[in-house]
Amino acid sequence: MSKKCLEVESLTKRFGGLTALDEISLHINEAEIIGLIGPNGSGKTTLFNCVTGFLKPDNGRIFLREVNITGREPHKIIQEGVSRTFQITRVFPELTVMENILISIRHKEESRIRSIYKKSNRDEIKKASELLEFIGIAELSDQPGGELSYGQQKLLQLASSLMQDPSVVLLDEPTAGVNPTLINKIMDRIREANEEFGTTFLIIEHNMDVIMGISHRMYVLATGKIIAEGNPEKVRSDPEVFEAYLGGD
Amino acid sequence: MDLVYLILQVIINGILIGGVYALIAVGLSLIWGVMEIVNFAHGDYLMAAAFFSFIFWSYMGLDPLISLPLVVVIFLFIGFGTQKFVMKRLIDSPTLITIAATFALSLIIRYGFFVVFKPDYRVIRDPLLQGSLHISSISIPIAKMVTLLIAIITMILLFSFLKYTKKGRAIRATAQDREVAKSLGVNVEQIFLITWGLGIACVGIAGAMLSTFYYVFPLMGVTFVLIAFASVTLGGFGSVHGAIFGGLAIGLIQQFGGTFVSPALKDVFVFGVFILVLIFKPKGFFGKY
Amino acid sequence: MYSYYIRGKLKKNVIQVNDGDVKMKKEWKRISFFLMTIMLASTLSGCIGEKEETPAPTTPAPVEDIKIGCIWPLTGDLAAYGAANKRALELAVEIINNKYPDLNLPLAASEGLPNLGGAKIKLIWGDSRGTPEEGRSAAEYLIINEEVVALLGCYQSAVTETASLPAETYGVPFLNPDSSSPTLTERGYKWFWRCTPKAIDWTRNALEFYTDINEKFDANLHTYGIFNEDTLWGVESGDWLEYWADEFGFEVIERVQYPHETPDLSAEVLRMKQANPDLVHIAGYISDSILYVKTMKENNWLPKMVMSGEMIQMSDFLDALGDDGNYFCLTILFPQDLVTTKALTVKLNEMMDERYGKTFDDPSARAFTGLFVLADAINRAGSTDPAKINAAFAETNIPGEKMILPWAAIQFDEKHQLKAGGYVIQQIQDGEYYTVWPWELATRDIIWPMPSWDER
Amino acid sequence: MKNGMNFFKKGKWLFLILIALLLLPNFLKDEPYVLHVCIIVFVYVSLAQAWNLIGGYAGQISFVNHTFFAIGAYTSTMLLIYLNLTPWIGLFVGMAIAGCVAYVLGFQILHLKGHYFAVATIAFAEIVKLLFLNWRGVGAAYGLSLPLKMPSFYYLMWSSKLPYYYIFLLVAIISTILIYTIDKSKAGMYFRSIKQDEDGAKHKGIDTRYYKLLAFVISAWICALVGTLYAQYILYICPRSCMDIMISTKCILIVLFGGLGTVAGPVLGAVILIPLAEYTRIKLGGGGQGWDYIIYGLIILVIVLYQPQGVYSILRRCKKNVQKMLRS
Repeated sequence: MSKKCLEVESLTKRFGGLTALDEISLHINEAEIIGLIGPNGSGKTTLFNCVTGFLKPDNGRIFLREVNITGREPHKIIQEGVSRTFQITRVFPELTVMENILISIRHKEESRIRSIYKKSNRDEIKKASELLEFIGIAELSDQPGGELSYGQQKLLQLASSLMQDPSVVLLDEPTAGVNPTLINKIMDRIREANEEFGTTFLIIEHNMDVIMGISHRMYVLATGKIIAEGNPEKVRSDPEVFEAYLGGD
Repeated sequence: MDLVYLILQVIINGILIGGVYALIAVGLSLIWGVMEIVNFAHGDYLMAAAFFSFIFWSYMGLDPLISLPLVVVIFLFIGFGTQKFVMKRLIDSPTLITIAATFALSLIIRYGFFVVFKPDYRVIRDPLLQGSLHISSISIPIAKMVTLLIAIITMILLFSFLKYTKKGRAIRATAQDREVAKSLGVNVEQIFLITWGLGIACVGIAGAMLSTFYYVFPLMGVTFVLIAFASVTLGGFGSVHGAIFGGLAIGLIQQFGGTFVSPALKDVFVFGVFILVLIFKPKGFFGKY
Repeated sequence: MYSYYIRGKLKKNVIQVNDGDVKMKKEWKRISFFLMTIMLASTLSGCIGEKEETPAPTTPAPVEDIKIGCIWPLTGDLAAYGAANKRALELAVEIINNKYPDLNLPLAASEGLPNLGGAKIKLIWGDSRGTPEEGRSAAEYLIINEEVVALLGCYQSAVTETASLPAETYGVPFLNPDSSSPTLTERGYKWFWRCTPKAIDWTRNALEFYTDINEKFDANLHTYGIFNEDTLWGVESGDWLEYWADEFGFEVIERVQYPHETPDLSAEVLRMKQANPDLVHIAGYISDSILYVKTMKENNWLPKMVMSGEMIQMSDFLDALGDDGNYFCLTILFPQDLVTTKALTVKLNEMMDERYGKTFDDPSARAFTGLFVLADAINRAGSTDPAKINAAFAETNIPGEKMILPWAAIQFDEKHQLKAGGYVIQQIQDGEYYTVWPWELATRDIIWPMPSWDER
Repeated sequence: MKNGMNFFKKGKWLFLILIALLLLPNFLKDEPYVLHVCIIVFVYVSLAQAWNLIGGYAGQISFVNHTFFAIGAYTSTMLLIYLNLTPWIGLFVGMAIAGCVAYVLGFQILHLKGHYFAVATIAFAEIVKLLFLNWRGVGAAYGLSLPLKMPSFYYLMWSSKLPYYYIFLLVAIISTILIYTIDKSKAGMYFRSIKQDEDGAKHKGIDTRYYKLLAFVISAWICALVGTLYAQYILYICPRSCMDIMISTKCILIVLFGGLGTVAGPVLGAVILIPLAEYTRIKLGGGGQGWDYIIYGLIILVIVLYQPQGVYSILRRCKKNVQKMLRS
């Protein structure tokens, strides 16, 4: 359990004069669910963008299973096994649900040219259908992604992020804008995925009850710094966290 | 003529023609910036404006300079009409659809004039603005100079409108983020209407001024529209000073390249610089408002 | 494939039925509207087509009409030429098909073509749009679908080049009255005839003119500048001018090639002003010529003489420029003033003016002549058999007095090129075109050198 | 090409159409003009498919396809004139050069978004055209006339139109099958995802730059191939005719008319629009002067305003509705 899956070492990112991330260091062990909380503008999404390569950090290093992935191109990092979802859902509206998932397979460099005549193979389709079953929208698999409801799109995002057997899944507010029953469903799925497949999660979440309930450990980010770390109970009782939230908003 | 005079003359030529390009570009830039529509029919609106000036001149004896306000008002309403009857339906359409729509408009306008006025070359003779100022061996054509002046006035007006009026600020807000503007209670539909009106009115001014020193011909828009695209992108779409900068830069590049290197390749320099700017500074030199 | 896999599980239809109905209604509305528009558009096109196609009502033809295909740029940026030619040719058809005994033109006195039982000429129009491939496809259409007897066209050398290809393939005579590229008759085509001088001729005439000026005025002209546009015609003219300037001992100190229909010519003019040659030749179409004159005036610069091609004889040139157009020279085949001595041309000009409010200019006079040459050949062949027409072409001999153009005669050489036919040089004086060279034909003395802008 | 075969399995009517197309020339022997129109239709089917790949699937609005077309035409023609090399080889050289140009150009400008990419391609196409107009080595404005060597299979020249008909038909079929294959393949899926949300596609681990380049280069290949054959057919090329931006524009309009990002779209569009353009030109071009363009513009405007998915979607919906009616 103590093997590190993702490790971030003194990561710094500045936008002009603003320091969005200030010497952030954190680590995630295999098969852990980590909650990342913090007031708005504390740099959570920036951290995700840095990890996935969409932003180039000014300083610091990122290791994925002890491989340095700092500064690689996004698609390479994602091919290495980091997958993420978005705060506002981002499914491909004109691709079918099935295609939305199939597209998230782990892409291999050497077979790119062959992709112009190869179709998704049986294994991939089987796995995708299983995932659709898993999140419970299998009957919608031929629908265009754009026709799903918001909550279904959230589920679809989750499913497609699991498609490529990721080393770590970064979820950006998986429950934002979703009704309570569906929130429970999503959380169940995350827990299940973690228990059954041993998937590692890093979750940004504003809903405290939800995130406290699911995380093994938590990090609290405020104005680009980690101000607290530990299990939910510890974080909950941390006065600094309380202050950050009150002072932040 | 020694070299200093020559260079001065080239700079003056560049600035003068650049002023024309800027005036053409600013309307394009406005529409492009606010609605994210590249108006491929822009050159044809220009042509239509020049024709209107010509019609006022030949049937009513009004000089283009005098009929300018009339043309501007007419084109303001033509702009409204374009938005109301065509573009309104395409607000959230993909880029390609809007390109095709404006291209279709371009065909209809261009060949509409072609059918009505026949492909003859027309020139407004003896306009108020003619002749040149001669300062030692440098000559400054008056028509182009006044055009530059009017271009500057137009842009100052437009700039102040965008900067200091409520509607102007709403336009800028819409240009920056349509959704946010909507949520702030901006009537986006109305903003689009105003934008099209203003954009087309600007090109109306350009067309009217162009008719004082250029020939009027149904296919003349094609000649200018590519240059206008280049000006807008060079300056950065959606900014008034960007259009001025782009127009002037392109005028100067064209004149320097044409005079000192090769006239046949003058547009190669323009487009070459333009592509380089796109590659290295894709947002142009000035961003949105 | 995966859709098969999933289909087994697909049981629920997800679209709600009520919703679907509304949607469908909307769709049908849309579709029917769309179809209606298309139908409307096609009916519209049908109507216009019919209206335009109805020939002038004449007495029913006793024998079948002789169809002649005409290919000119009727749309596109050279459409002005196409329109002018169309007017001239319609007049020519009118003259051939009806009795005009007072006109001394071939076939004018009789109704139709007498050797073919009075058959009428009918023109079928093809639009080249000014592009080579459209020209070719128009030619093909005319040959195959309209079964034209012969083809006329196409003004631009590049278009003539491709449009004459199908004529050659299918064995249909092709008469070109107005392209000057020398290569056209060098191809050795069997069915291609050209009744106009080549670029090589008028460029030489221009230089001969300057040599004569040097003698007459002791002008000591030496330096030469060429503006030419970057089309086939422009570049070829520029090349020949350069060639002949060399031959005649002039020095080309600046040659400016510019993009056709460019928005601005200041750089070009400035460059020429910088070189400041004695003489400047403009090889450009009318739009650019207008812009040149305006830009030269803006820059307050003129050489001793500016010469242009026949382009500036189009009425648009003076309409556009007014007095600023004065003193420019042009090489021309169809000098109007020279032919005022010709009752025929005066009469034709009147007819033209009456019908269309425009008079003949160079291209339209050439197209006009072309149709008569063609009709004459068909008439002498006495049949519509292309081989016979081709043979008749070789024996064409139309005397000068039976022509609108001031040539000695129309005869073809072994390369199917017009034998005689030179250019004269005109100068614009007081808004009129006057022939000034060759000296013996001059209707007015040349004003030399052209007065600078300040002196006007 | 197993997937390619599915194309034929899909419906027997495709077979019928194919057979009809193969037999058609027998009835049209004496109608070369109709054959010519057919050939132009095939040319535009291929070119529109090429554009469909980069524009309809990958979503990059390219106005530079006619430049690749011209590169193909010029390369093979230059090789034929100066080295007397058969166009069968020139064809591949042209494709290679066009591919390289597309690669270099795409590498530089494919990161541009939407309009910017479109405008950049226009600028590049204009630069190439102007350079060719002034480059004496390739005939400048004179253009290039192909030396007549007909009839000869080796030189790809015939005096009859029939062989051209079959060649262009073949090219049209090949390009359509290629697009069909890509449509059903993984790459097709990636292309479409890039078109819909490029950053999103990147987040799925798709190397968007690579796939956009791939689409661009394949598109350039098809254009160059058609360009070579077109030069052999028309026998004269010059920058003003084969580097005319209208070629690309027509492709765009055809694809848009038929249906963006569908295999059938470009075929439908070309089959309807090209003969319509020819018809209006012949019916109106001579007398109407410009009316044909106006009608063309109106049709496009109506399509764009009321049916932006193109004609194909209408047909598909009609089919669905008919099926529904039959079932009930």
